[in-house]
Amino acid sequence: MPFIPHTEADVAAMLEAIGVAHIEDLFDEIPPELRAGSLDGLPEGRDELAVSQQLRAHAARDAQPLCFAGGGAYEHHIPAAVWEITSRGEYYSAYTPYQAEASQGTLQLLYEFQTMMAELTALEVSNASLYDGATALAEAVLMAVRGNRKSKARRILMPRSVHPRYRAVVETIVRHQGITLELLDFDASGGHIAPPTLPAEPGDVTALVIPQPNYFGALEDADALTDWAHAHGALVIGVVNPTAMAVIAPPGEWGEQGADIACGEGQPLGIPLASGGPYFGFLCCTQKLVRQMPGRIIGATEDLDGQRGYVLTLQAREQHIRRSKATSNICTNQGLMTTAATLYMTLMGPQGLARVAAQCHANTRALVERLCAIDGVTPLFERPRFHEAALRLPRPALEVLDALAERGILGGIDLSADYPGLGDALLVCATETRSEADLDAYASALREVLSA
Amino acid sequence: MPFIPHTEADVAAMLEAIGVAHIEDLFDEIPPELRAGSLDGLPEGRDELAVSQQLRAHAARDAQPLCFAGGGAYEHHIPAAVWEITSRGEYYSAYTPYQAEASQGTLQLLYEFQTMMAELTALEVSNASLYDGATALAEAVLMAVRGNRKSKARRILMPRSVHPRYRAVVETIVRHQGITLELLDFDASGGHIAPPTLPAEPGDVTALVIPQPNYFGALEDADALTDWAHAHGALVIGVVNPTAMAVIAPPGEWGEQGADIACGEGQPLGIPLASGGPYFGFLCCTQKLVRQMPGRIIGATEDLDGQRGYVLTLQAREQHIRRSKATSNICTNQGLMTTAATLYMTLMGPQGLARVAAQCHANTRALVERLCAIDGVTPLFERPRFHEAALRLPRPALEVLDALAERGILGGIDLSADYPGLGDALLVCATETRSEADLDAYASALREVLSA
Amino acid sequence: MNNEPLIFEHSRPGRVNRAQSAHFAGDLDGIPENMRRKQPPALPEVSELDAVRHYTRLSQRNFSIDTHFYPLGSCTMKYNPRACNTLASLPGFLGRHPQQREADSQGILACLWELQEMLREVTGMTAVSLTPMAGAQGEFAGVAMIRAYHDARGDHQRSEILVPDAAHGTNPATATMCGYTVREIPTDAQGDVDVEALKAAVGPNTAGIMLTNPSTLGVFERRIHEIARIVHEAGGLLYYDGANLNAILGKVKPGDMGFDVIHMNLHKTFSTPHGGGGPGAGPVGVSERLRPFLPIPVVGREDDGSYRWLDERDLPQTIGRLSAHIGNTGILLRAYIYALLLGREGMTRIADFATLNANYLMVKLREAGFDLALPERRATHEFIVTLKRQAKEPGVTAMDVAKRLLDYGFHAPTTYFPLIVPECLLIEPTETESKETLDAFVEAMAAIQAEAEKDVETLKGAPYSLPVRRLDDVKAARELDLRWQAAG
Amino acid sequence: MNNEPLIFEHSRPGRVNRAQSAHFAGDLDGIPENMRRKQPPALPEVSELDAVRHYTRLSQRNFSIDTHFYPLGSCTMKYNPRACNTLASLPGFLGRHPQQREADSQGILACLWELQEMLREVTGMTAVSLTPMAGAQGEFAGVAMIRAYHDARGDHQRSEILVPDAAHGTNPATATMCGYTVREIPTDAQGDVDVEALKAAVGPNTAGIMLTNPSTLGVFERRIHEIARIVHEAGGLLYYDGANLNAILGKVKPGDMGFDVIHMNLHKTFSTPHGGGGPGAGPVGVSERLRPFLPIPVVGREDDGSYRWLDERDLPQTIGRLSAHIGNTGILLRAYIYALLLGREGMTRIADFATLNANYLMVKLREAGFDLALPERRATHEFIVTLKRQAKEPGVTAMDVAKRLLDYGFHAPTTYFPLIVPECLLIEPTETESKETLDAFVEAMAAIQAEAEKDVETLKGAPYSLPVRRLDDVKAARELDLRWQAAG
Ligand SMILES: Cc1ncc(COP(=O)(O)O)c(C=O)c1O
Ligand SMILES: Cc1ncc(COP(=O)(O)O)c(C=O)c1O
Repeated sequence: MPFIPHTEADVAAMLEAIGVAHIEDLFDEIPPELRAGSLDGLPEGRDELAVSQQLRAHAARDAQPLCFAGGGAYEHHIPAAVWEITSRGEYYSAYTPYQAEASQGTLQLLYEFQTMMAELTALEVSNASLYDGATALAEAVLMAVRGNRKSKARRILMPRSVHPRYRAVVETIVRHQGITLELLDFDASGGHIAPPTLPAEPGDVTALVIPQPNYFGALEDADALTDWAHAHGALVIGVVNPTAMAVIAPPGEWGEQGADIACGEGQPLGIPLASGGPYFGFLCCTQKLVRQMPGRIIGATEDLDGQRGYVLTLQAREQHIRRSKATSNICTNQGLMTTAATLYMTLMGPQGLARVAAQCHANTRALVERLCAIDGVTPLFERPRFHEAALRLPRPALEVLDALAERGILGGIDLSADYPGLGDALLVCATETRSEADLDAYASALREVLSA
Repeated sequence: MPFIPHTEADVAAMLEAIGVAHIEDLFDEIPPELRAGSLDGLPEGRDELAVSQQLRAHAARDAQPLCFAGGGAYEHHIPAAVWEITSRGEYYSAYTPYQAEASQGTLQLLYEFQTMMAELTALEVSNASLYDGATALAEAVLMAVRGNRKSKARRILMPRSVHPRYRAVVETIVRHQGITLELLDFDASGGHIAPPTLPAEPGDVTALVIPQPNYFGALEDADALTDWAHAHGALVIGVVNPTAMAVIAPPGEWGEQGADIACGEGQPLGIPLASGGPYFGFLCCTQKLVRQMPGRIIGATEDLDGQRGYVLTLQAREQHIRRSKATSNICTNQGLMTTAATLYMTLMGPQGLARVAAQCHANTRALVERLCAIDGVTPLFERPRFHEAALRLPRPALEVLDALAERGILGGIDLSADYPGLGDALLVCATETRSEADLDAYASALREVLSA
Repeated sequence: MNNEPLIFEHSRPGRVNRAQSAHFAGDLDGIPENMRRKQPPALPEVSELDAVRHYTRLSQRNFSIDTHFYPLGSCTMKYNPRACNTLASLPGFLGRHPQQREADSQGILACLWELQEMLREVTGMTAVSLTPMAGAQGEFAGVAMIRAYHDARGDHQRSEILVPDAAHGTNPATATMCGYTVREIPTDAQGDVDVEALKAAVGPNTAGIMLTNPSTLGVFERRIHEIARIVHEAGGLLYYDGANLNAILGKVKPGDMGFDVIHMNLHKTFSTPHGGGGPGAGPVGVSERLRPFLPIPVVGREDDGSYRWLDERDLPQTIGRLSAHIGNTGILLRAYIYALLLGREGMTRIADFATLNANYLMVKLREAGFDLALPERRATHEFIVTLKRQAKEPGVTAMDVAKRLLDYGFHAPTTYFPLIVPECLLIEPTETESKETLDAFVEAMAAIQAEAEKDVETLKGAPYSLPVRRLDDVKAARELDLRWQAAG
Repeated sequence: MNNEPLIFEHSRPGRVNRAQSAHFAGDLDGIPENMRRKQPPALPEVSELDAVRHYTRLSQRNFSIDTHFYPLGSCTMKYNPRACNTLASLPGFLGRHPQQREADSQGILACLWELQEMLREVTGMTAVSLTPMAGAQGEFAGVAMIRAYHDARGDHQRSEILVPDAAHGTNPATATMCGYTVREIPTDAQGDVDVEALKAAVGPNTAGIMLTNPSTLGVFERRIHEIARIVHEAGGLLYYDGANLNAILGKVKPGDMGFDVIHMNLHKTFSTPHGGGGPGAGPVGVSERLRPFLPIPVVGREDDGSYRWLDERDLPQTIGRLSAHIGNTGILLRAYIYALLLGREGMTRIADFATLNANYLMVKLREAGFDLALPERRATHEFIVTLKRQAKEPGVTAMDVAKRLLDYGFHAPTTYFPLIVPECLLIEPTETESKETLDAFVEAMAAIQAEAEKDVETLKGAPYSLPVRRLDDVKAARELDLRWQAAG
């Protein structure tokens, strides 16, 4: 029996010990009329050989185009050591570290992870992960609502330059708690939130969300926005790309006081694209807000002998203790992904991560240059950017993407679905994994497509 | 610096402690005229990202045909757990277990491996691996020469039905020690050594080699051959396929007394084809011959507290102790491969391995049936076989193999190079990994090729 | 010699792991100075060897299924087949960008669609969405669908969700997140929902009830039909917390019990790894009436056999998106592979042997002198031992026993959950453990009991054989130390 | 609780791991009864969980580079980059049958050809064959080529190979396998070959000499040119044991020292893993005059840039084949990847930092009160501490120190090799270890020395903190127990 060790002798001995004749008898408390007939809809079980062949066929079926798409999921080089260590059974097959003494590996690693994320965002504390970047933003919004005691409005300013899917997820998650998400439009020429257009008297604002870089790759005036928000009693939530944090000013250093909360998608930190998940969300904040944090937090402490050790702490925030009054319902998080991210950040170090960031930036710039040398292709926004760019095309983006796909190229993301007002627009990205030759290949394919 | 942790401060402090100014000074005992100019012939170092891309390109360059070749290297299903465990750093990056107390993992595993190999061959003891099947046979021959005290002739009977490459390797390795390898021809209709054709008065024979199955997949009359050899004072060396051992009579049970030595290629036991290596050779023998064994042997013993533990034992046979009088010069063996093999055998168990063997047998039979339904294709030998078969073709095998390769099929191994006398002959094999559809694909490709 | 320093303590300024950062030529042209970072983040500066050695050593400081029996009740710590990891990690799956065209994604979509179908079959529900990323997010999706259902009918007064007092904490927390108030329903002495109390509680305010069956007490809720009737008659819907599905696979289908919506924990029942905390996956299944509200995306199959994502255009009443992409796809793949390996017979066998193991272990522990929380009941896949008696005399708590078990080489069962049983150990052996392992666990428990009778202090001081002795939780929460900081 | 039973003790008759053996339908038709096996082999019958748990737990009972500093002299235990494993395991490499056509093997052949070229460059030899599967097999190939060379010239009287007394055991053992008698050459007080003794030994019987340089004493053989001249003038050839190549990469090329043939240990210098004993790879390089005798196959490149195997048709004087296929291809790939990662600068840096680390550690240990075997010499990549003094008083052997080091979390250096230095520890830190690790090792050595002075028995009883205490080698050899057998 696959994965079941019982021999016939075992079963007989166990049934005898229990005092029943058949395994079926153990289900005698289930009302008979409820008993399921069968699972005929399922296939027959197959051995590992057969399943391997089937999965290999499935995996081989899909094209593997040269990737120039970003939009929150980036193809970065992942050092081999990351997953060779992360998939070790002791990490892979452990549960949440409830028994701290038997889980010092995971706990110390998470404490190190928290330190690294706090460093990246320049905030004081980090939790041990949330599901993904989008839900991290939702939790950040909820946290801001709880944390901004002065605001009564439950009103969040949400720029349209925030990832559209993130906005959709936030909407799904916070809508039942009487929270208003008020959209802020972006500047038509810069693609960013232009501080001068912000209302002088915004009223009671609970928090302002600042994406950095924003969905279009444009850099926001984070300092000015932060100061504006704080001046009006609003908390500041930064949604940031962790790779960017190696070179771009981090939320903790925005404006006079720094942002209050930072969150984002951890995928760039050593997590494969993997068709969209699992990734992980990160969430950092000021010390002041720590009791509003959702999710696991690891703290250092001492054992009976005074030796240093690590435990889950501030559990009184969490659902298993506080139940209906918890900061969130999250229980299982994305632990293994943070393991990989911790290894990734360790292997890159501050220099390595900065080089990745700089190379992504340079590659995307070089790509934009090449593409915009083609007739009818222009940058959509004039604005400093990091690592991603929105382009205007002379033809509908979907059509162009289809034609590029025929040529083995994933040319980016069509912006027209989420931003119909932008016309034929495409979001492109070239990470450090794209070579000069790759950029040339894209440019010549696009030229071909547009001149067809 | 890749893989070098030294900071500038470290280097300065270390040089100061040593009392030299530059690292170069540490090489001052090397005569200056010997100092190498440079390594200009080497490429510049590249980072892991660049090297990964280069290797992926290399790996993708070669065809991955549907494999019907055997000839000592077989495509078997390898349970995923085998290499997920084997590549754990504690196995992967350890050295030979010289410090037993710090190597109980490897040592206990090897003790288990020895037990399993002894079980498979039905002999009393096993060593902890040799380089591959071919060198294992060479060592078996040397061992027989040392072990057969009654024989003075240093004369080995070597059937031509033994893998031709194995014979070549044995020749390379034993030729300097005054050993004669005397070829025994095979029966033209059976492809096996026909016992009646053996000389009644063979003279002083040191050992007889018996392949089971032989290179053509034919099964030898191992019982009769063994008894004949023993009757004439010769030792018996079995060269066997370990998968076959699950269902075919093992060397230890051949004839009245059983073979004295068994050796072979361990690759079928969980080792990927990997272009030819690393595989591992195994070598088992009777208790009587254990002191003639080459290579590492693990033994159980006790520690200071009387607890069971494992050590390298009988080291007095080995080069590091006995030097020019050692049983062999082997030092580094194929440890990691035996780790994989131990996991493989454990995961398969006796039933699993027997099923693999039976399925290989059935698949090859089904393949032969399909192929021999094609005009001009016939079995070369009429003889019970296991798992591999020699076929006669109506056209030169190389030509046919080329045409099959165009169709994505590795159709087997051309026998004409090693056995010109056999005419247009092909060695085919279908393991348990080949499906009915695969067999059909081969048959229809061959039909197409031969009718072209 | 037991101590493993923090990775930051291995760090030295200027130590660069060049293989990972050597040859880039990029600069930051175009990014204004004031937007740049001034001080680099203090990530560790170590060599690759430092990193590998440190995290390899840390890993060895964990208990895990791969190294220890791990009978953590409610968590279903069964063997995670390695093939699921290897196959889900095929380059064709790992390298795929989530925005790759549907036309170029038919392989992965086929896998996900088949998984959806299989989950429909085992749960007896009408439709499934795979997108929730864990049990709690599945719960959120479920309760949000209940809300959307009532709202769509203009039934806006329903403000309460009923939750048994034995429920997992995520249940009430979820109800709150969905804007409901939570009303607790007590449990009767037999471990069933107190039906009289339930009757008293339901009414026009009842949006629904969240039930786990088998319950977190490790027993099957026998009056489930009656409960369903009561709630349905009051206009409420039934939510099924599928965390304990392992116990009843192929035996009862939640759909047949009258549930309207259910989540599954694939990281329990479908043996995807827990990864030291996650990721998991919490697909939801619904009955016909909740189908319009399913979270998107859902995989659809066209008549020509091709697959595509269904989104708000297909499901205009959807509760919306729960993640930026499709959720924890890699986990879904692992569950799919697991389901293929087990198939129809294998699924039923899970329940058979999980139940056999739990009942055997329960009987053996009772024989060894331990008190059961519900001695009259069959165990399902798990059961509860209570140390109420021992806590009085000789003064040994569930925590003490848990910590001492670690010294014996066993992970502790779940402690102090469910909250309504004092000094409890919730024990779930799972179907992948052998009789010998269960017997060894009973022996350890008996030995600990004997130790307790001889000298309570031995237990109070446990564990002794791990990298640390018992850790001070109170100090951790009082003197918050949540990150490393360079001295000085 | 420290004990991990044998896998056979986990076994139960009839326990079948069905995921690995479920659905085959094969039978043994056509195989006569008398050729079949009667009793199945007693392989373990366990579940997949049993297997994974057992071998995961066993792995934790190993020291390894990934977990511990492992300064095993002569073995070059440096970091094994994980990328080498990952990339050498790409499906395109792992799935390839060795008999696949050359036309369909250009990717792998390109890698191997480039590796051949790189090895030529670093060694300064004329041609390289990759086929030997370890150092010792490389030695065999080398000495066999020496023999083939003399034979080809009709020079049949040369029956002796000279070997310094400090040489590794594989050297004399190899000479014997090639049919030579071994004549030992003593070492002088400075650790160099005793040149006078060498002069006395060479003659018309001399087939060649096998030298390691840097020698196994951890010093550079300074009079190598003179030695080469002496041996060459006598008509002998020079064999270079490349085990210590790590020390001189990019600094001296064996070809420039006058060697005719050399082997390399890729599992040392090129950082392929040792795998708990192997596999390794021992490519050989030769000067022009030995090129015709190279073992086959060798990778050749055609004018059109395509690659093919050279065999006996190309090299009719070859010493022949050493393996059924091309040798340990997967190891060669790892070495190739490593060489690409390091490149030209990286190769030279290896020697720089291996030498820096060794000299630093040597100085620090001397400061800590340890005696060096060759206090007047520079260390190369390794050096020798002798405990001769301590063995007399207080009676502490190299073995005692080695075992006690394990308790301090360090693998022991090589002990009792080379045989000519009493109570020796041969210490090779390698370039991938940091100063902090070396400092910690010195501290541990100093602490052990202090322990020895206080109470020798502490050391005699070591180790204390490992799964077993000190093991009885004598008992193992006397009461041979080489395999498990079912009781009864
Ligand atoms: C009964 C029960 N319900 C819900 C959950 C929450 O599931 P998750 O941790 O996947 O969010 C759990 C998890 O432990 C559980 O045991
Ligand atoms: C100096 C020296 N020569 C030769 C060898 C033999 O190499 P291998 O173990 O690869 O056969 C070794 C291995 O330890 C060695 O150190």
